[in-house]
Amino acid sequence: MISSQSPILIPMTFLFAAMLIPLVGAVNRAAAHLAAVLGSALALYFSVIGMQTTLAQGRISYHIAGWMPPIGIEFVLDPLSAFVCTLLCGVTFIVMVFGKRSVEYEIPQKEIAFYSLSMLLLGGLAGMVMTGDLFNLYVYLEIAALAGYALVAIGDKRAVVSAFRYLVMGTVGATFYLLGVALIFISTGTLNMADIAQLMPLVHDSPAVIVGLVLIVLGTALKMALFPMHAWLPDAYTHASTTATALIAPIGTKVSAYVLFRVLFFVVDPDHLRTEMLNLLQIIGYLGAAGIIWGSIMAICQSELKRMLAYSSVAQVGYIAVGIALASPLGFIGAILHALNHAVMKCCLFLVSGNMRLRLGHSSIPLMTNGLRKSMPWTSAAFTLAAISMIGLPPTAGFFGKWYLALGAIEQSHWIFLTALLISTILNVAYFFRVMERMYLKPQDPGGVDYSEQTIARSEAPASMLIPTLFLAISLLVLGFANAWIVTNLIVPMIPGWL
Amino acid sequence: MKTLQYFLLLAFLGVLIVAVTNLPPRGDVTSPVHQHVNPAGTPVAGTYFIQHAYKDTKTPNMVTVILADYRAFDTLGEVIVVFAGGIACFFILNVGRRKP
Amino acid sequence: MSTSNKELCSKETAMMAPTESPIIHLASRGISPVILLIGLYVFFHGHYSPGGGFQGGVLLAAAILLLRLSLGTSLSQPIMPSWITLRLSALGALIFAGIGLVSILFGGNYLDYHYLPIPWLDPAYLRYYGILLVEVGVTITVMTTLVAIYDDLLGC
Amino acid sequence: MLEFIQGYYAYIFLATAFTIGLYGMMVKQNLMKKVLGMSIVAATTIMFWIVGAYKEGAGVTVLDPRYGVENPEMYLNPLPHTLMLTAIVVAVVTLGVALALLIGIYREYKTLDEPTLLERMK
Repeated sequence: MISSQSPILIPMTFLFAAMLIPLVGAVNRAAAHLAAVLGSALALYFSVIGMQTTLAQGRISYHIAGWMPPIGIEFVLDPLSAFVCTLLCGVTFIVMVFGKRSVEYEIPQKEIAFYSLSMLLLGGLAGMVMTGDLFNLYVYLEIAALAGYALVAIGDKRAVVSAFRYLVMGTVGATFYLLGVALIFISTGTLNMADIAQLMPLVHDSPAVIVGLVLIVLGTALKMALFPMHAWLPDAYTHASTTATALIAPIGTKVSAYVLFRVLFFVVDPDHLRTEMLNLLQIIGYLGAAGIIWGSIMAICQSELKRMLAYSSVAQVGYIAVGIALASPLGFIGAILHALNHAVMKCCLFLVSGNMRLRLGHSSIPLMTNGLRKSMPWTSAAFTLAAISMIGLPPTAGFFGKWYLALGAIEQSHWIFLTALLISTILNVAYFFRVMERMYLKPQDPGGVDYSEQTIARSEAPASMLIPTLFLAISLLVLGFANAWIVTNLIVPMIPGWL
Repeated sequence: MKTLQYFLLLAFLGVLIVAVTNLPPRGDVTSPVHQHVNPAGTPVAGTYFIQHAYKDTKTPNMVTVILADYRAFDTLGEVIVVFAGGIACFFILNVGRRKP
Repeated sequence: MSTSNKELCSKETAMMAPTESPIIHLASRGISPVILLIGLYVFFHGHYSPGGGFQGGVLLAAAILLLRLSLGTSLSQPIMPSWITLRLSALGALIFAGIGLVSILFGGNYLDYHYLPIPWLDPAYLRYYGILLVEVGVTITVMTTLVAIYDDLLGC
Repeated sequence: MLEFIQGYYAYIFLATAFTIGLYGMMVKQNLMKKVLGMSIVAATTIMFWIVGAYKEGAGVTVLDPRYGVENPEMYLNPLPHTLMLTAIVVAVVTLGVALALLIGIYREYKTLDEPTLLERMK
């Protein structure tokens, strides 16, 4: 029964947890965290089962309330959505385990509302991933967005202002999306994605449909922080609390990118996409390439670790956009693999910054010294591993996503994209080695006293925070070694047939 | 900078007007939304709802039927949006006086 | 932020105090039950005329907010205490989602009222009462959340 | 020409209003005005769907015994109306959260004017 119901159970587990947490938390405050961890573990279990089912049986269409798709709402469990859901639930589970101490430290007295909101965020994102209906996607997008605004709003002093900017940009994106859906709905008369895909060849030359698609892509790109529309992202990520950032940064933008995949590769008519809409794909690709360079350059200039990571996120979203623009199997594999790797790497790096904030009280790069490697050896090691993976050195996972993207670019002779990929690798080296140099080599005071002789007190982060960080760091190596298996068994089945 | 913004807005308005004037005109009974069957052969939701709502649920108000039965999951999402808004306002403005 | 908040909140702001005018007091106390009644009518008559959970819930919230505005925050606590609003809101959403879960447990798809365990009703009326049950949850959530947001915006 | 105006005046009006709302969000300096622009944009989008549901000569979507269900032309399209009930609630809740954030900003910085705010944030 679970395997046939798993498409609905994944988002609903999160949402049930969100609704139960205020009721449970009224009785016992500590139970709220437990409920959040249990909810995300259960959702992870359901998504793994859903993944097994869809790999064995192919695409599963779930009819909510028992009505056939164009009449009722359809949930779609295919390899792509199952993969993204498993990624989302896995990252959530780890962050939720990590969250207990960090939330107590950074946002005291607000734990219950925080856990409830983070479950709402994840429920909304999982609903976005699963749904096969354009309007239902809007509703779940708004759940995720509202929870996201609130999570970003509590942090340091400036967090409220950045949350307001995020809200304005996010609302513009959502409204563009809704207007685009309206144009497509009035032209075709249906909201179901599979249905629209069938009707697309009949209406694809209508300007209304084209503008509708452009508006949907624009709204999604705003949510995904594609290059010229990324202005809200660095502020929002910097000022929010660590746990909130570690939830939103790896997953939020990925799910928006997933919506772009869904709409462009599964709703738009493929022939049409190959010929007339190619310009749209090209524009997305060039914006992505510009974002890669811009994000990397801005990351070099930052002095705050979280802000640097936020700008690096802008760059990484660019990689996914380039993969979409290539519109070839290699580009598709590269984009999905990079989305997976980046979610794990970025989550690990944000957790490291949370560990530093807990023990040092700051995460500012100029204040770091080689005392760090003495006092927090495991955290530094996790940071190093994740940074190597971000740069893209071979045994780690980060290399393989970039490798497939570069292969795809070479295959189609897109030299601009290839140049952007190569330049960004060098820039990545620049900004990550700057941190690592301080962490391992810089003496604690300008006099040049060698502290390696002296004893510095070990003040490693508590186990509940350290173990998730190390787990993510090690899983980067595992993902790197298992990448061939992942590509052949998980990613190749999800490539649409016409690609 | 301001000039650029005005220019962008005007361009956006132009694109939007081109798009909407290519839609079926307002009130046109033959537009795709009001058909019985799509060219692809699937039923069109709006007309299906009008014809089957009373038979399926014995409820004359079609909007209620769609809201709470055919597309109940949208409504569930909407209720959760309301709940999320409540929790979000509480989280942002919480001053700790809500003790029983 | 927290210290300035507490200062702002410790003294009653003008919005939270009762109004001075006896006319407004009397009128709001008279009108509020009528609005409650209209809200209930709109909610229960949603099957036959424009109305339903959201509209009914908003009207019920309006009745409570009228008392909040005229009597002040503290005097209007008995009709809907501040601390209960968000919990009731969660409960309303839970009623809606729980009905969906019940139909899964009895063998149907999510939210398929056909599978609700009320054996003596025929399917069309099962859906009729399923819609009614769901709307109860919607009403509770909308009513309490609107009151909760008003209380939050005032600061307490 | 007259037919064109009759068929499209609502759409063109809504497109203009949408752009005006966007103008408020992009150009205006006061945060409250940005929220007002947001409200205009949301309301316009809702109206856009409702206009798409209109049928010449049709009535409200409550079953009328005089017409029965055999003549769908006698009823407006109920689907966009239902969807927009959802969108209205979403817009209202977003407005509530935006106002909550504005109150938070005002408590912190005692201003809602963007240049002043940027100055005080330094």
